[in-house]
Amino acid sequence: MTPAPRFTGDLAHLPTHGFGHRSLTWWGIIGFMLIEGGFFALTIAAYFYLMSQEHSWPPPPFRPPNLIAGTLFTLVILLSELPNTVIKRAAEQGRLREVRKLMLVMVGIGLVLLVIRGFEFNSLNVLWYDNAYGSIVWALLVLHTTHILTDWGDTVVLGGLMHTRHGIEARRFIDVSENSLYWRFVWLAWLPIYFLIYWLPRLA
Amino acid sequence: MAQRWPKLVLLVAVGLVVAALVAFLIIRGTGERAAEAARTPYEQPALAKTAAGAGAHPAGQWYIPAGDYASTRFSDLADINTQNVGQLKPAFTFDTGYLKGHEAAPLVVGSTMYLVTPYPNVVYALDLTKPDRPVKWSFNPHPNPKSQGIACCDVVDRGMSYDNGRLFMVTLDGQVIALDANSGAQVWRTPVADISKGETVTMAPLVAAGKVLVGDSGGELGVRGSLKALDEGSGKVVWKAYSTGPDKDVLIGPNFHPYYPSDQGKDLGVKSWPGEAWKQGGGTIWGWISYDPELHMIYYGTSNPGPWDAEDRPGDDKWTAGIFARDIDTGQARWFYQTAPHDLYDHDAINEMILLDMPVNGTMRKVLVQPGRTGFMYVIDRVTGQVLSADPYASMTAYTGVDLKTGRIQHNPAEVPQSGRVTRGICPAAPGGKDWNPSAFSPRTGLLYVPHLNLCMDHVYTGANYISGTPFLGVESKMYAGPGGYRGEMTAWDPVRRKPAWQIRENLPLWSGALATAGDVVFYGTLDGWFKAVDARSGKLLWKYRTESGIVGQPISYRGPDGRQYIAIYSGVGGWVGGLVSGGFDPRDPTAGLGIFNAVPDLAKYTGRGGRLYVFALPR
Amino acid sequence: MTELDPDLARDGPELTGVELDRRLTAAWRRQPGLIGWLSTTDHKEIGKRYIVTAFVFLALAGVLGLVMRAQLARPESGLITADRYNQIFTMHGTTMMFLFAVPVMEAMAIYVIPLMLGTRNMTFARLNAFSYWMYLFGGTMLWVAFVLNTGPDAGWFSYTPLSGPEYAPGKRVDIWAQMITFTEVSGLAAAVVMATTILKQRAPGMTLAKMPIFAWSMLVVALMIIFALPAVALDSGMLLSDRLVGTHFFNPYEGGDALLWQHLFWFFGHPEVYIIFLPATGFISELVATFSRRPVFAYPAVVVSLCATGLLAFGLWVHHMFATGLPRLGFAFYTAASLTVSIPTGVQIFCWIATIWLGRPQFRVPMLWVIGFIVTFVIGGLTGVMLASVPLDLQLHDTYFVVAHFHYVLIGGAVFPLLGAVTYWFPKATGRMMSEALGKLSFAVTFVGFHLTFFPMHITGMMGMPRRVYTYPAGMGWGTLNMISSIGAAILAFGVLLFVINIILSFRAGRVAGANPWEAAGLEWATTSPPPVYNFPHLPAVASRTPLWDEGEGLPVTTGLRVDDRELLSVTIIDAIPSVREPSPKPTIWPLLSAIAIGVTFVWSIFTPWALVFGLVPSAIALTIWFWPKNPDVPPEPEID
Amino acid sequence: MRKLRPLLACLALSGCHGRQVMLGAAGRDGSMFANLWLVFLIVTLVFYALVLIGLVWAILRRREGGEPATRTGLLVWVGVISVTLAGLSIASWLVDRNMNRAPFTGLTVEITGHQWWWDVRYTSADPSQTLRTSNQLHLPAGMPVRVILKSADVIHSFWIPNISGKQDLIPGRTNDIVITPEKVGLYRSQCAEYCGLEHAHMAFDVTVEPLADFEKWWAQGLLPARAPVTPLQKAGYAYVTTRECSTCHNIAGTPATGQVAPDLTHLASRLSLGAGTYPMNSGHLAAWVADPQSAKPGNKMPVIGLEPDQLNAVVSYLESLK
Amino acid sequence: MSSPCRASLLALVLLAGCDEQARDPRGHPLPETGPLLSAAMNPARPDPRAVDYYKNAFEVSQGQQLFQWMNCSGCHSNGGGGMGPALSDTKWRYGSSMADIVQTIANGRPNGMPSFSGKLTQAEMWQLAAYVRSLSQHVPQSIRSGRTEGLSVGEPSTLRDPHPPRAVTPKQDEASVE
Repeated sequence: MTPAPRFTGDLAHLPTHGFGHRSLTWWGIIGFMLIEGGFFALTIAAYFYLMSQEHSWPPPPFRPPNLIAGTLFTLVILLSELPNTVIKRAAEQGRLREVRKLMLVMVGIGLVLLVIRGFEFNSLNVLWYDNAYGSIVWALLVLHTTHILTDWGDTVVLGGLMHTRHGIEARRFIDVSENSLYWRFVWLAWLPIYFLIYWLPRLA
Repeated sequence: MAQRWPKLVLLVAVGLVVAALVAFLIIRGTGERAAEAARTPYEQPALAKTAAGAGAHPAGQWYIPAGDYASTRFSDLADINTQNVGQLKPAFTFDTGYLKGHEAAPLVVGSTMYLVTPYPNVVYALDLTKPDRPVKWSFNPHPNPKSQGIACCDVVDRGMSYDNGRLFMVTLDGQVIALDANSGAQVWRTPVADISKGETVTMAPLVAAGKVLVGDSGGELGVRGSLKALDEGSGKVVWKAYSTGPDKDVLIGPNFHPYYPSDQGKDLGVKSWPGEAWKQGGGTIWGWISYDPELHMIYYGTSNPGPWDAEDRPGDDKWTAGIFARDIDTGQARWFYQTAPHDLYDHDAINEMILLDMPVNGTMRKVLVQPGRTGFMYVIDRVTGQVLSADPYASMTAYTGVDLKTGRIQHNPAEVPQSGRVTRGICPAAPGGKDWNPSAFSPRTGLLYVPHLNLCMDHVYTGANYISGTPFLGVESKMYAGPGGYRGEMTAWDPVRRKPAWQIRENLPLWSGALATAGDVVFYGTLDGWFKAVDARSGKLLWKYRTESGIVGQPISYRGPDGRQYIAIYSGVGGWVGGLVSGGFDPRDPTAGLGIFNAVPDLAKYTGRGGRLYVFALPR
Repeated sequence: MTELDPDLARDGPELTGVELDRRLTAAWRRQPGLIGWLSTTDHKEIGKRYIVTAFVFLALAGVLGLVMRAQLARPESGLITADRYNQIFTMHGTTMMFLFAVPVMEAMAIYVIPLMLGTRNMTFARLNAFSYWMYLFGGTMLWVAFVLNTGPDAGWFSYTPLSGPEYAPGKRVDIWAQMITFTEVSGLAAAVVMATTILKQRAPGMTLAKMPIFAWSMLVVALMIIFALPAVALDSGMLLSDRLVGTHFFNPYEGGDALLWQHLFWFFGHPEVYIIFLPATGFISELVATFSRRPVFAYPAVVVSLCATGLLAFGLWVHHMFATGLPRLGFAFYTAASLTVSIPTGVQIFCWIATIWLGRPQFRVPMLWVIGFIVTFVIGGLTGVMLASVPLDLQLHDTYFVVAHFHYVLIGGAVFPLLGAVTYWFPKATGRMMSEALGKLSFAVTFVGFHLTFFPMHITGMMGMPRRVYTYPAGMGWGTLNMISSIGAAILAFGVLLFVINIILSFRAGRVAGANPWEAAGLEWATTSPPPVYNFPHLPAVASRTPLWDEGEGLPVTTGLRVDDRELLSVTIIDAIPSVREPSPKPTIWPLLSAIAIGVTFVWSIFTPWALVFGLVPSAIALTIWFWPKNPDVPPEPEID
Repeated sequence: MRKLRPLLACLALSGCHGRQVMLGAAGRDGSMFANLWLVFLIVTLVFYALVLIGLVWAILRRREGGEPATRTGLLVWVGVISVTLAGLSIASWLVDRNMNRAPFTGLTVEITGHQWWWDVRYTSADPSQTLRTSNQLHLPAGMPVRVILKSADVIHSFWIPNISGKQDLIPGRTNDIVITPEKVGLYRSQCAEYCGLEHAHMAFDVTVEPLADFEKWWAQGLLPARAPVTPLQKAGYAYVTTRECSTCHNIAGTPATGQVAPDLTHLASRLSLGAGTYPMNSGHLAAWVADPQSAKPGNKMPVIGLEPDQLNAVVSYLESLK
Repeated sequence: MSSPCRASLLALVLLAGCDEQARDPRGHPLPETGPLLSAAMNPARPDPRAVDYYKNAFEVSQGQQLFQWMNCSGCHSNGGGGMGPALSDTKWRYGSSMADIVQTIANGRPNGMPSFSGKLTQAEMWQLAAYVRSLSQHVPQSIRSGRTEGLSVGEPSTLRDPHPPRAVTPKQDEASVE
């Protein structure tokens, strides 16, 4: 008993891809950013909850983390937004060569960040099994590191992809654009964490 | 503009350099000034003096670990002085053959030196007249090996006493033995402790007025502490005073006149405990006893109450963690002052009490001074038991002060431990502002030389179970360096002005006793094996010598048969904190050793085990 | 209009009917055989698997419920040991909440929503498949562990420190916590897919204001999942790391706190109830409209209620913690908030009754479930009002009164609508009607059994029986009531069994259903039963909330999507104006392989944290291949100009 | 009328008779609960009736039209619900505030929850008057009692339904609740938070008695355990105070000084055994000592495997601990 | 543990897991201990039933509780030692087998370990012995726990690898001159 079709419109003229909110990928990324953002927010809430359980923060005899590695990381990740913005723009304008070149730069930056992150773990002055302060500080850093790692992996794969013949496909530019969007989320999420790990224990 | 920029750069550059220089000088300058201040001799108008009658001391000899009944550890030998101490050289050494904590003080009587080792408490008599100082005789009392597992914090022995041709020693398993000093023959042997109940003996007995005074150890095993007076000649127990229980057990009678109302009342040793908790209430006597021959009174402190978990024993827990004054003949208590009523942190009151006569608010008072484990320097009228002053000498968060009206210590509510939830940053930690290792007093400078600790801790109560002969604690604890990051400190305390004259920070906790000499030199040792001599007036380091192991002993000074002044010290790490190395424990467990090993996880880097006597003298 | 390629890569008046079906089928069908079956990305296949799996878990957990009732029928019964009982009630709750209730609602939506919206597949179809596999693996792990005497035994909310490393030795609780990880990954993936599908893939003209209420409820639920599930995933992650690598999140001895667990858990746990309940209200709205022969009364009010419930659900979590000694001052707020949440529910109930009142109700089987729902659920809602009051909760909390309350809410409020919805959409999925007679019988038996089981529990609770006890002493006066409950449970089980029998019989020999057997209004009824693999030959366009009632035979359709490749239409969010033709991914085995790699990593990481490092490699490889574009086996897009 | 109301509630839910029922109203909070409960019950019943009436009417009506009236109806409905809920909120809040305003009390009892028994300590300003017991609570009628709640292991919940609502015992936290028993009688309390294997067997008896009786009980509780008299008791004493029993249990006045299991000083004077598992009598005592894992499997008391004569002696001694 | 070993553990764990995870409140059948001092307890041929204790998470956890309650922790802390020797290191004065440890608990040892014979039941001693072994990771990795409900005890047992036990005679350890 299927109703007979009554043709009212034709969609053939529609484009097959769109950037930003016109893209389904964008919505997917937004969804995952909400989820990840939720994780960060809740971990931060847990951080403050645990902080409220202690008289001093960090609890004695632990010293606040050393600043150098974390601050360097923050500077590099902030600076990485420059190439990131350029990539996003280049992708949206379909400039393949530029995208290819800058993706490699981003892969390099990611690598540098991961190395610095290694030093960060070493500069926390506390281990995760020492006390709840150590646990939550490590949790924040590990949580953020997984984001760096996954986005870096994504960048590596996508960077490789852009250097193949698939690179010319329009959809790949959307992927590059969304990857850049996600990177923004990654460094934006870092800023409060940087404050919580490195500065709050000094101010509190 | 193009013309001006080099000038501008130059200006800025010069400015920066100047600023940096000034900043450097300021920083350096303050440091230097502080250091300079510490090196200037400390002057004071009115000096404290050793209590009249209690400072008597055989010339150039060392009969009891504290040197004299006033516990000054002062040697009136002045051959070694601030000028020449830098030339000190080892004169001879002697290996004891044991590798546990060597906390004892050597004794020198005539031309013989007497040594006692940690468990198995072997006694050696060294003939000082011969160049190689041979062993004249040795004596092994063969204590019960089981006692090793009951000794709380290493199997130490803090020394012997000599009187009237006899040496009086104790064994870990609780026997008091009198030896003939010439032959090493046993004269009598009296057991005073029962290891099946957790009782051991580590303290140095004190001989005075014909009595051998011995307490017990085991405050961590729920023993009921007591002080025994044995007849010097026969070894019979003359009197025995418990630290908990009914008045008749505690030897509280009509002559008992404590200064503060909270110590007045009948059978407080029972009533200030829940149920029968007093039977396992601790209050052992394992530290030092001072004696005032004029007043005929002894002074000693009682240890922490058992268990450590204070929630299991609501009340003041009399007569633990306090100072008793007793008549030496009858043992009857004269007064009592509780330094830590309802002790929360293992803050015993067993530390040495130095008997002084000194001006307090303009009048001369007969006082005793105790650098307490609570971190307060107590100045107490030794006639009445009134606390004249109590000033913090160590890092302190646990207490806010001592109320001189009621005598009660004031707790910081934020640092009261609880069950099930950690309380952090408690200073001083369980070993206190200072543990057992005794201070020295020099009547020449009027200063007290206090080797002490800078440790804080995390503490939590877990509930205790009492099984006879096993630990009775109910806590978990974790200690660490206090504010500043250093762990030990040598403080020269001016009891009259109630403030430090100078202080020396030590990386590791200080666990050795101190010695002051008439040459105005103060000796002490460190856990990394350095034996140090500092200027008694300024604290300036004059000399140091690296021994084979960490020093936890008590230095003494004597005049040898050759007429020279010698300084003797045991080297051999151990004791509670040093047990980490001597016992081969595992510092990966932060709660090990009641939490103290966490404060010195690096100790093995500084010292290995050892057991050797070092004797120093100036080159001939 | 553009001239098209003579090959006619697009549908339209020129390409319709059988030829269109042939081409679209060729483009959308998957490979036959096992590999093809495992590779599918079709929302209908995934949805059906999801539903079947969820019902299997329902049956398993139901059996556990029966075992518990058998044990509790008499005081001091020795039927099963305390240890087994504790595992059983934990498994019952865990399975029902995490492996049945939430997944089954998602599953129904995965099947129905694209049909309702008039699209060909869900967004991120492979993610959708991945979501199912993760769910399957998580559930399987839990049950295999249970069979091997390693079933979790700390209750479905696993309060620390009972679930901590010292009081829950072994791997039992780790299994529970890792099951959470599996279902959270699955649920979050499904939620993202769901939200994107609902927001971007509606039929042209289906503005937000014309969206079916069920789609609204799923949109709200998807967003709730996105905001709530991270809390429990974080919580169980912390628990796992406390147990495995010695962190101290919940250890008060080292600055942690046992209540941190409860805060995080209930921040998820309370919305969780609404995540289960809101789709059910969506079902009810669909059913009520269809069987009252009129649109739901006060559509805007219902939609606002859904959203309000979703929002308020996040402000109530503390009412699970009234007895924990938190500052009492704040409790008044949570009481008020908890009571407030009954306003939107009250509005919905009013609207449904009003719809019946205003319509011409037909009492087919699904409608019976609706009535059963209202009669039952309202009791649960009202006992919920009691539980929101601090003084009452302090007595009623953790007693059988609460057990009665949430079974009224969850069975009455979610399972009854679900069974109605299954009956309702069964013809769409299978092409056959379910038996009315058997359906009525199963409804009646289930309804009676349910009330017989759970109503007495209100009284046992008032008489002081705490929940989660494996036995109780004689002489407490609880024996008779418990016996009644146990008998009722048997009847309830029999009712559900009848329902299953009905499904099996009808699946084989039910009356053949047409495209729209209930004469309903939604787009899902505009295609054949069961729908073709591509759902709609031409994408429908809508102009009202009840297109089939309003347009009758002549449902308007749009044309222009490719027929030689998988293409979806994405529209603007609010007005549903077509904006982009998005390609839809083809079937592939890699979501399954990725799920296997990640699943192995998860299970392995119960035993050593290094698993996360070692497992990263295969997982990354699988995911990379999943995302790597395949050689296009269709010609590139013909140029249009 | 006042007396009628609880009666009404009882009829609705026959929950007022028994030692562990919510509507027993044997305490201050319990009475307030019963009244508030009645208010909620009536209100919710009215609403349920409204819904059912609406539903039946809607089903029976079957005609078109009336939409505008229904819209008004919706608004009225929302208004009625809102006002009622506001009313209930306020009622609930007032009762809650009233419950919290229990008068200051001199009597403080400290209860520590263990898997699966209750350690009870009556505190006193005079520490020697501190009374320790377990798995029972004696309370003076009419006097507010502050109960301090701690846990030694996992979360438990303190709940005497006849007298008051619940309060959790949470490790690392100290909770308290003020309860005011009003009616003399015997009640039962049971752990209300799932706490592991034997959660079902974690109860204790509550005796509410006149103040004088209570004080007498306290004074008796402070006395050390009775000395054994008969040879059999003496043999039991010898076993209990030196062997396995003594490592965990405390019997005041004897060498049994264990602290990790229930205090046994006046065991035989209690009403139940094994934290409410068995009623106290010699048969159950023997069964319990012989095999504690039979009635309460998983509890922390091991099977010692006593010989029959040892068992006789031990039970005989324990029975004498009145 | 090597990586293939981990993998096989993973594969086996669900099958082998049953025994490790079981909880029998009555305890497992007691291993043959005979008269405790008998030579029947040959460490080279350990009683197979000992496995039921040290390869069972529940028994180990019961042992952990007893370790606190029976004041073992007062001397041995959480394995690091203090009054008594460390139990978390590789040095075993009196043997590392289950039977040896039970022997130590039951009869005590001459250098201070008290005897618990008549104070604990046999099953409790076996549970304790299982926990004692876990302090030096000599129980399966899958039944160790990450931490205790107490102060941090350092690096989690789950992350440490067991080292082969090393026999140390008490004589040497005492470095006695006698």
